[in-house]
Amino acid sequence: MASPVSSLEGRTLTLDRGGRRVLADLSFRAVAGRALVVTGANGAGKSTLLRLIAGLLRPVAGDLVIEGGDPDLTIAQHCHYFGHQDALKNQLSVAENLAFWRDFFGVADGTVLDALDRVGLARLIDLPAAYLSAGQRRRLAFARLLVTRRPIWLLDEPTSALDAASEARLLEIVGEHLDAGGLVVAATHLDLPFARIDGLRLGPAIVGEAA
Amino acid sequence: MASPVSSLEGRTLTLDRGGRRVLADLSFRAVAGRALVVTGANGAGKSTLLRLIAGLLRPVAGDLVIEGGDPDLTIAQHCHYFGHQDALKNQLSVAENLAFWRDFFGVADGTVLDALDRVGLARLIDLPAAYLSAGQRRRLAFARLLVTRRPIWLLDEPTSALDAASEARLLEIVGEHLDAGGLVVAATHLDLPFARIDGLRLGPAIVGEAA
Amino acid sequence: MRLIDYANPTRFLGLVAKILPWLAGATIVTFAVGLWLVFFRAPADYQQGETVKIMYIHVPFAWLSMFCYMTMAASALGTLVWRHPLADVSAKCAAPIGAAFTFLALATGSLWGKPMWGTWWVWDARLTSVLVLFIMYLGLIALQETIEDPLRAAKASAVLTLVGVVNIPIIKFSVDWWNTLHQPASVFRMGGSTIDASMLVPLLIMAVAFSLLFVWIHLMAMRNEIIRRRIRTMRMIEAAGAE
Amino acid sequence: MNALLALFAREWKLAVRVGGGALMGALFFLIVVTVVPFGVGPDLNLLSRIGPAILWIGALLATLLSLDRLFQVDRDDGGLDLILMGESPLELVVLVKCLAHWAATGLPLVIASPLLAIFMNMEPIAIGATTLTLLVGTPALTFTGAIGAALTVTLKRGGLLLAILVLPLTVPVMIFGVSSATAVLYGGMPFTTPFAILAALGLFAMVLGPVAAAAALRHAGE
Amino acid sequence: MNALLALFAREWKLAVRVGGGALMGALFFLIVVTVVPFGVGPDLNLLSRIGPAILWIGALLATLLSLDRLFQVDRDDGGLDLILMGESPLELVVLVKCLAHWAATGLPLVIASPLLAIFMNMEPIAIGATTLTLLVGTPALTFTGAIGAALTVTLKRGGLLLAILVLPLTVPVMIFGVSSATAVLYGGMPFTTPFAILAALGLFAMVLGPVAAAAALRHAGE
Amino acid sequence: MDLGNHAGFILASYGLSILVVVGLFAWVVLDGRAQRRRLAELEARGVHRRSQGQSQSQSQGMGMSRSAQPTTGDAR
Ligand code: HEM
Ligand SMILES: Nc1ncnc2c1ncn2[C@@H]1O[C@H](COP(=O)(O)OP(=O)(O)OP(=O)(O)O)[C@@H](O)[C@H]1O
Ligand SMILES: Nc1ncnc2c1ncn2[C@@H]1O[C@H](COP(=O)(O)OP(=O)(O)OP(=O)(O)O)[C@@H](O)[C@H]1O
Ligand SMILES: [Mg+2]
Ligand SMILES: [Mg+2]
Repeated sequence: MASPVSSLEGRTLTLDRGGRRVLADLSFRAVAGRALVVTGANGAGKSTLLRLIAGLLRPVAGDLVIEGGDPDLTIAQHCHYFGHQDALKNQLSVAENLAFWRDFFGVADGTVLDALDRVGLARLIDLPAAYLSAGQRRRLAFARLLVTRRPIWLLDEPTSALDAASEARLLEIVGEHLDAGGLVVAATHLDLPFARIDGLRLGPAIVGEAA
Repeated sequence: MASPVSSLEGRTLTLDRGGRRVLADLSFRAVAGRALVVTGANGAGKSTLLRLIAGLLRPVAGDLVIEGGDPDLTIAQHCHYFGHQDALKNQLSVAENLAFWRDFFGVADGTVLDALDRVGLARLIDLPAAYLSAGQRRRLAFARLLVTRRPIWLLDEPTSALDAASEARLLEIVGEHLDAGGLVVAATHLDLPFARIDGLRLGPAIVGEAA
Repeated sequence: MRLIDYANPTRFLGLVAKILPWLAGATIVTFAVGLWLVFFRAPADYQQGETVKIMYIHVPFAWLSMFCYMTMAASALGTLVWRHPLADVSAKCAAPIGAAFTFLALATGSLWGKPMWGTWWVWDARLTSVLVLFIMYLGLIALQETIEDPLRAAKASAVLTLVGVVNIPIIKFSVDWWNTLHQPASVFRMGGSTIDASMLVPLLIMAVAFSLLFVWIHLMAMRNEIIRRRIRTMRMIEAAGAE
Repeated sequence: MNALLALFAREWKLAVRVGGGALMGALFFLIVVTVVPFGVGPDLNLLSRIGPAILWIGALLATLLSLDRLFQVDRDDGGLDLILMGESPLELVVLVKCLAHWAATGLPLVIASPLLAIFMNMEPIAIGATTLTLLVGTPALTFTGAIGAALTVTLKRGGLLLAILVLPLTVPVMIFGVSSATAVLYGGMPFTTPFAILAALGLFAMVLGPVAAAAALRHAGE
Repeated sequence: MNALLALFAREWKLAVRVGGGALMGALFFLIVVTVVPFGVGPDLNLLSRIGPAILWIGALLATLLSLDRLFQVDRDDGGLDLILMGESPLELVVLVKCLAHWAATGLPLVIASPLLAIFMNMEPIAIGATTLTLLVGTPALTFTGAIGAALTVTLKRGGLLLAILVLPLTVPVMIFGVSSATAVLYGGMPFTTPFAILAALGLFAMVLGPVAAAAALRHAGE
Repeated sequence: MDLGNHAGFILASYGLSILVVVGLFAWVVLDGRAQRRRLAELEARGVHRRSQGQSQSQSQGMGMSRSAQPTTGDAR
């Protein structure tokens, strides 16, 4: 990571979706080397929070601040977002899919083959992505986080669809990212055995009209 | 269920996908009143097996046989398939979505309202499906299994995206189906606390040329 | 109360409730005066005879069809730049009215054209540009109706509205240019560039009357739309509460 | 039967709820007819001559534009899998989907065409003939287009060739449609001959389309 | 820069491998040109006169056919979210996507047009002029169409709506494209004036299209 | 009042204009009534916007288990 981020802070964030208030006055702080684990019931706003950090949604009030990092870049550009959708093209091979995102995200931090090896897909490198199973697709999507290092990882239910072995491997990779001074914000309803966890529990969906 | 099925048996099933052998010489037997839980690593062929039973994929060798059931119908027509996709149309209301599938699948076994009530969506009956959250969508998709009873339920990671309360409710409904003499074949990586379980573990993905 | 306070939909509704009766009265009175002038005072044109009476509605409709689009464009700016909460309500409600007025400009023009030009329709610059405007209204309505989420619909149609503004002068200009190539324009000109006061006054009064009508209908439609959105919100709340 | 009725009702609703669906086709048609004079010039004589061809091209394009995801949406949301597991033969399902689509998209086009023909300065008899050919011909376009829609669902890599084969199938329909409409204009040729062929093509497409599309869809899941 | 090159390469690969869209466009173009003579009758003179207009109308409609999934695929698979998080400005991303789309869809049309012009009995000079105007004008159509594609990105069956939104915006391009092509035929007017305006419109669309489409896409994610 | 030999066109244009304007007006009025009726229905059913009923909506509780009790009575 070129320019490490030491903390990511949300201050009284408020956000509406589809005319309803989903996050109200939410504050949190994620620090380098620790995982902030966001929990809450279905519809509590976990995914919404991650998308907010990723710059895909705009809050109606409140601020998002980072310490450290590259001042020329936005916060979103310090983040990798690993959500439910895999952004894979069925017509491209495994390697082509990954190589594109490496090039698109700029400075490469390792080869495509290494990354595929880490997630256990090295043998499938030339297969069209259409042929992958649910879990394999998810691992390929995760490999994207490895080819271009960005300091903040936003993981939305990262272990869903993964088998036990893959889950262990994913947790290991996340652990290494934390050890290297990275930040992780993860949304989940399962218990994720990360080493150093800060918790953030979102209340039941706040039901009300947008101001 | 008009014509109960007493067992579903696979005999030396072999299946290729994308030129590779995914299932080789697989045999299994699922019996009424018990859940056959299929486990295995990512890419082991769990979803493939379910889709094979559902008649969506054809084996290159082997047979699928049921005992009991309606001799005029194919095996697939005895099955409900509950996969990752929800087959909901955002433009239709909750009731319209469910009513369509009830009518399409023929003999109705209960009203739309009852089914929605079972999955806790009764109050949303007139709402467009677009307004539903991820968990609500999945429950609505599941309600489809209740409006037209078919004896065999094929569940692919049924609890994914559900929070704890919803999961418990789903397991309860599956339990009732088993009690009523139904069959369940479920693919999962999590431990599903069904009452009466038969296990089927698929080997690691067989990577190789199709014969 | 500062102007900004009207940004609050509830305040806005209160204001509308106060204004509407006055607006209704003013519209009806202006129409009465205008129509009386048109039918009992205004002279027949020496060239066109009594058909000139069509002018008193045709021209206001034509003006308003463009005015209404500019209202939408201003609202579009309000939506995209200032994110004013009422701007997209305004834009959305202006579209059907604009479409209706444009349709009437086309229809009354055609009805005037048949006796004057001997044809209902020619592919001439002005006519075609108005037809394109009509189509753009319908396209905007279709877009708004199709995107379910009102906020997203508002932003999409705001972008389209603004792009369309750029296009309007281009359409007019280029079509003029294109027209000279093939056949001489048959654009009607009043005998002389100025209109006699005996016609101009009724025309202007009718124009004012139609503008008042526009504002009246627009405000009522905005009120409906605000309530519609409240209902939508409440149904979603009901949905979430039901979990 | 009930299943197919329900399907028809649903498809109709879906088509209509996408932005007033039915109107959309007619509106699109209007725009095509508006654009042509911009290209060809405002010569009313010329316009009336190419009128039938323009209306037919507009109808083909409107059909293609709205058809191409007829099955894809169902495949993407998993509905196709469930349809395959139903008790209705897939051929009939395709037929019903096509009919609903035509009723929501094609029929409004046919209804709007006399009005647009006036814009094109066509004569009453030509207007009648064109509308009639469109009424008979647009279902054929829909059924043929359904094959293409089914193929786009299945196409992976090699299947491109098939797509090339489908669109040319619409050429005969187009040609006989336009020539029977213009036969009335020039009088060189009887109206009934090409019209009879058009009707025959329509019936043929009604069988071929669903059968071929169903065959393609069966392989879509694999 | 590298990012945009990679994007271009990927878009190109996708367009070529999926094919469906690109091919449908070219085939549709061919059908338009095949069908018009049947409507106009066998008058070769007339055909050569309206030839440029027909080619232009065909190109316009063919572009519409393939545009509707320009951004939709990326939105549906989540790729758009990642693109928004990249360091490349969204406007440039849209520009590059349009260019790749044009290279895969529009360019084949341009290349095919001289051949089709021969079908239309056009003279060499008119063929040259029409091809040149298409070469300059079709990118403008793509850029304008991109706005419609971005506006309808959230809709499942938005093809027709897209066409309705985009067609009025493409009218100026059509007018100047056709008139510079026909200027050569009649000689009444210099070729260069409308051609220069066409080129200017192309440049304008190249700015306006990406900016407006990017604005629409930014809001679509919310 | 004599409208000359083109009276038909004049009357047609005024008639059509009145028809369309009145139609537009009627639509707005009827739509307004329908919306207000639906709003009243919702309010009668006890649905509130946040500004009026925050605490109320939060006490409704979440999770499937709650709706295990038949809530269909107030479903419609
Ligand atoms: C469908 C056919 C027609 C359409 C779409 C149409 C459209 C328009 C438009 C848009 C304007 C406003 C122009 C501006 O403010 O710059 C206008 C003004 C006018 N039109 Fe028409 N028109 C049509 C037919 C006619 C006919 C047949 C006549 C009379 C023979 C006519 C007479 C006028 C007059 C006198 C004005 C006011 C001119 C001025 O402000 O200088 N129009 N029309
Ligand atoms: N695109 C959208 N438009 C409008 N509202 C939305 C949208 N997506 C989500 N919502 C609403 O926002 C709220 C929060 O959704 P979000 O996806 O953040 O929940 P979550 O905590 O991630 O739930 P889950 O555990 O199901 O993933 C929900 O009530 C949902 O209905
Ligand atoms: N559409 C397809 N075409 C070709 N091969 C496929 C296709 N889908 C899956 N496969 C291959 O079939 C094998 C089994 O896939 P399947 O989806 O059944 O796995 P799974 O056990 O469900 O895995 P997961 O736990 O990831 O869902 C995988 O190796 C995969 O690469
Ligand atoms: Mg979520
Ligand atoms: Mg699976």
